[in-house]
Amino acid sequence: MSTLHTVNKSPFATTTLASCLNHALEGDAILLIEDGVYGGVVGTELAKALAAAKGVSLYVLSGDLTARGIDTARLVKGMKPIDYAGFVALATEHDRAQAWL
Amino acid sequence: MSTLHTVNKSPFATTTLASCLNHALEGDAILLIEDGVYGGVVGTELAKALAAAKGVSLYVLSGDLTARGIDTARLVKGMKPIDYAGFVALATEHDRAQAWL
Amino acid sequence: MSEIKKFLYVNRKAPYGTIYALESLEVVLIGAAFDQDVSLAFLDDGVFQLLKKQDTAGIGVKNFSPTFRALGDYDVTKFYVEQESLTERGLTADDLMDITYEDEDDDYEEKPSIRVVNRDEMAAIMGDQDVVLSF
Amino acid sequence: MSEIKKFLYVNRKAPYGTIYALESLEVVLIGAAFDQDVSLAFLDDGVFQLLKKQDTAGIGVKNFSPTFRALGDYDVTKFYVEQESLTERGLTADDLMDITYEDEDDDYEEKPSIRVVNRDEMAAIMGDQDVVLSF
Amino acid sequence: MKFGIVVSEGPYTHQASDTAYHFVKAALAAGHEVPRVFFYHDGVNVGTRLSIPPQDERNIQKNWTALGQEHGIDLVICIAAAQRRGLLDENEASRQGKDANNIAEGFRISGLGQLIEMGIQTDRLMTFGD
Amino acid sequence: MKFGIVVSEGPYTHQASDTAYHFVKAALAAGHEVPRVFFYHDGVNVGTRLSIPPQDERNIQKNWTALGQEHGIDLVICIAAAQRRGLLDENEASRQGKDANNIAEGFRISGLGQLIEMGIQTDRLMTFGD
Repeated sequence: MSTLHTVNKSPFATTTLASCLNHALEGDAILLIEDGVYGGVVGTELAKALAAAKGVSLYVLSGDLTARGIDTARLVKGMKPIDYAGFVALATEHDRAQAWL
Repeated sequence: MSTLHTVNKSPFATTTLASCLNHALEGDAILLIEDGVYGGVVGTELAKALAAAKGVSLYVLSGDLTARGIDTARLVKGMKPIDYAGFVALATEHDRAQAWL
Repeated sequence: MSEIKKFLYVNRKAPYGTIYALESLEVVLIGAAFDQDVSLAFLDDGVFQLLKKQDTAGIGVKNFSPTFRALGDYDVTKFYVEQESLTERGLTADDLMDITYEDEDDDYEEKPSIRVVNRDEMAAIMGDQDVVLSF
Repeated sequence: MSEIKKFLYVNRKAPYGTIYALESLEVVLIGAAFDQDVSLAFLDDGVFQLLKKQDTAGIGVKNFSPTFRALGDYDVTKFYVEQESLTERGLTADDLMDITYEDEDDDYEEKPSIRVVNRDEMAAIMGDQDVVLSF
Repeated sequence: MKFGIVVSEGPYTHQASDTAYHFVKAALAAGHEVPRVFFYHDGVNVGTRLSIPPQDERNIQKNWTALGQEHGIDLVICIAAAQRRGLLDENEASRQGKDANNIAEGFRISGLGQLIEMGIQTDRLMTFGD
Repeated sequence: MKFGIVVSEGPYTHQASDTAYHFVKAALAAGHEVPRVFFYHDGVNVGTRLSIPPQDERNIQKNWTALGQEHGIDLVICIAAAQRRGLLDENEASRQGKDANNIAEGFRISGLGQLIEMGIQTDRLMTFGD
């Protein structure tokens, strides 16, 4: 039993990603989409919190990342870019999806 | 020359009030409206930042405060509740209005 | 449709500034007719929805907070409120409305619907659902 | 209307997730025809609007970032970008597009439109306007 | 003093159009002028006549129409924002080959220049949005 | 696997309706079923046929209509949310005494029960909103 969490807001503008991180359980996955992808960039205070999320898999939607001009080389370590097909696959692999709006 | 800043978002959900506080100048006024009024409640981390805003007058729109069930007795020290007429007066007393959206 | 699923309504937004809280409540009311296992989660700014003494006359918007108190009659009796969210906002459980239901399995005794839980408990509740509706 | 006012467009939101950045740019383009003293402020998530190499093909949304580079032709030449906002987001000025204008008062020399300022300077710029449009 | 007003979020969805309405009423009551209100972004949706709010709720469109007519306020809906969002007047509908229009009485559709002009011609520009 | 989809923000204003569209296309391409998409909050505005996006932009309504027709997806607009926001079909318009309607082809207006039913009858509920 595990959850796919989606976060679509910039972590610099809202506290949404922080709240998601506070509630993700071991075995869960967090997928950053839309403006949420900015949270995946290295070198920020937030990146440290992401790195500290133990047992949670981190993903980012590549189309949203590329749209915003962010190279995958800048992603925090362990964060995996996926496409929409990968998003669908993640949704099937977890028992439920929770959108952090 | 001074500015009336309006903040309409909860400071617990967004970084808007923090950014406003970072850019308000001495002689300016900050008016909390809509969901922004939650920022006026004592006993939070944020209340300390508000108390530290030197030379900036703090106001809150009373209709929005009452709507949300917050008693004026809970406001941080120095924050003044005003009605819509007071809002209009503030807008005339300052040289410009800047909405922090 | 005999299957019973666990439905969680996640409320993370303040009332009145935006419509999410009101339109979430409208789903809960309709959803109550479907005999599913319903829970409501209030965390982050969602805890503001349950504050006592909301009075919207001054802003010309409908006060929908009394509707929460009626939910017990629709067998919606599990309101999970996160302690940490209250504390961060300078609030305590005493600031929340009294919301109760009559427990038909216990001689219709009146019981509180609001259950204050800590963050880990909230995370566990979220992780034990079939359907999560986010508002 | 011979009076010239100082107009500041404040951009605090990221592009694509919401429409504010695009619709702000549309106002700037129309506003350029009015011969006012125009400045653009990019702070908080607004700095993301100016990132290089935006490529929206994968999300089916129009990439409007090249339009910023055309603003010099409309005499919109003052792009104030806040250093602290960049730093907090793990960015530097090198991550921003090259946006230039030809200075007609200086033999049409090509000059950078982007001026990175610190937070205090940004606050002072905001406090020196006649009209502030927020997006 | 002359106030210019920008409303940039949708009715019911966001409180902005309510706050702006109360501000304008208070400004007029204090003897100020409000020559124009400019509806931008989702604010254009304030101007649809097809809205049917619940009986026990305020009618945001009708409130604005009445206030505008009583005080001669120019209620302008941005054409670019309106087209994207499906808010049309009769002229636009016919020009674009659409079989219906939905603009409410008292509102008119015009360009973004009306926003800039409002900024130039008023003493204070107030923005209500999200 | 059966996916139920909730779209809860307006087209163009927010990326949610785009992301949901790409997700649904990918799910169908992978052999999954998407029996219904439920449009709630400002998401109901996806279903207006009066929208006129710029020539060089995607047409969100037409994309959904085409996808729905190609794959037999039930595109449901919430009636309560739609009434507030001025989104009507012919029946509703006539019942409410409105002189126009604006719903697009391929969408239908129905109650919130359709959302709950979708949650019960699908394997995964995905929400795209703000």
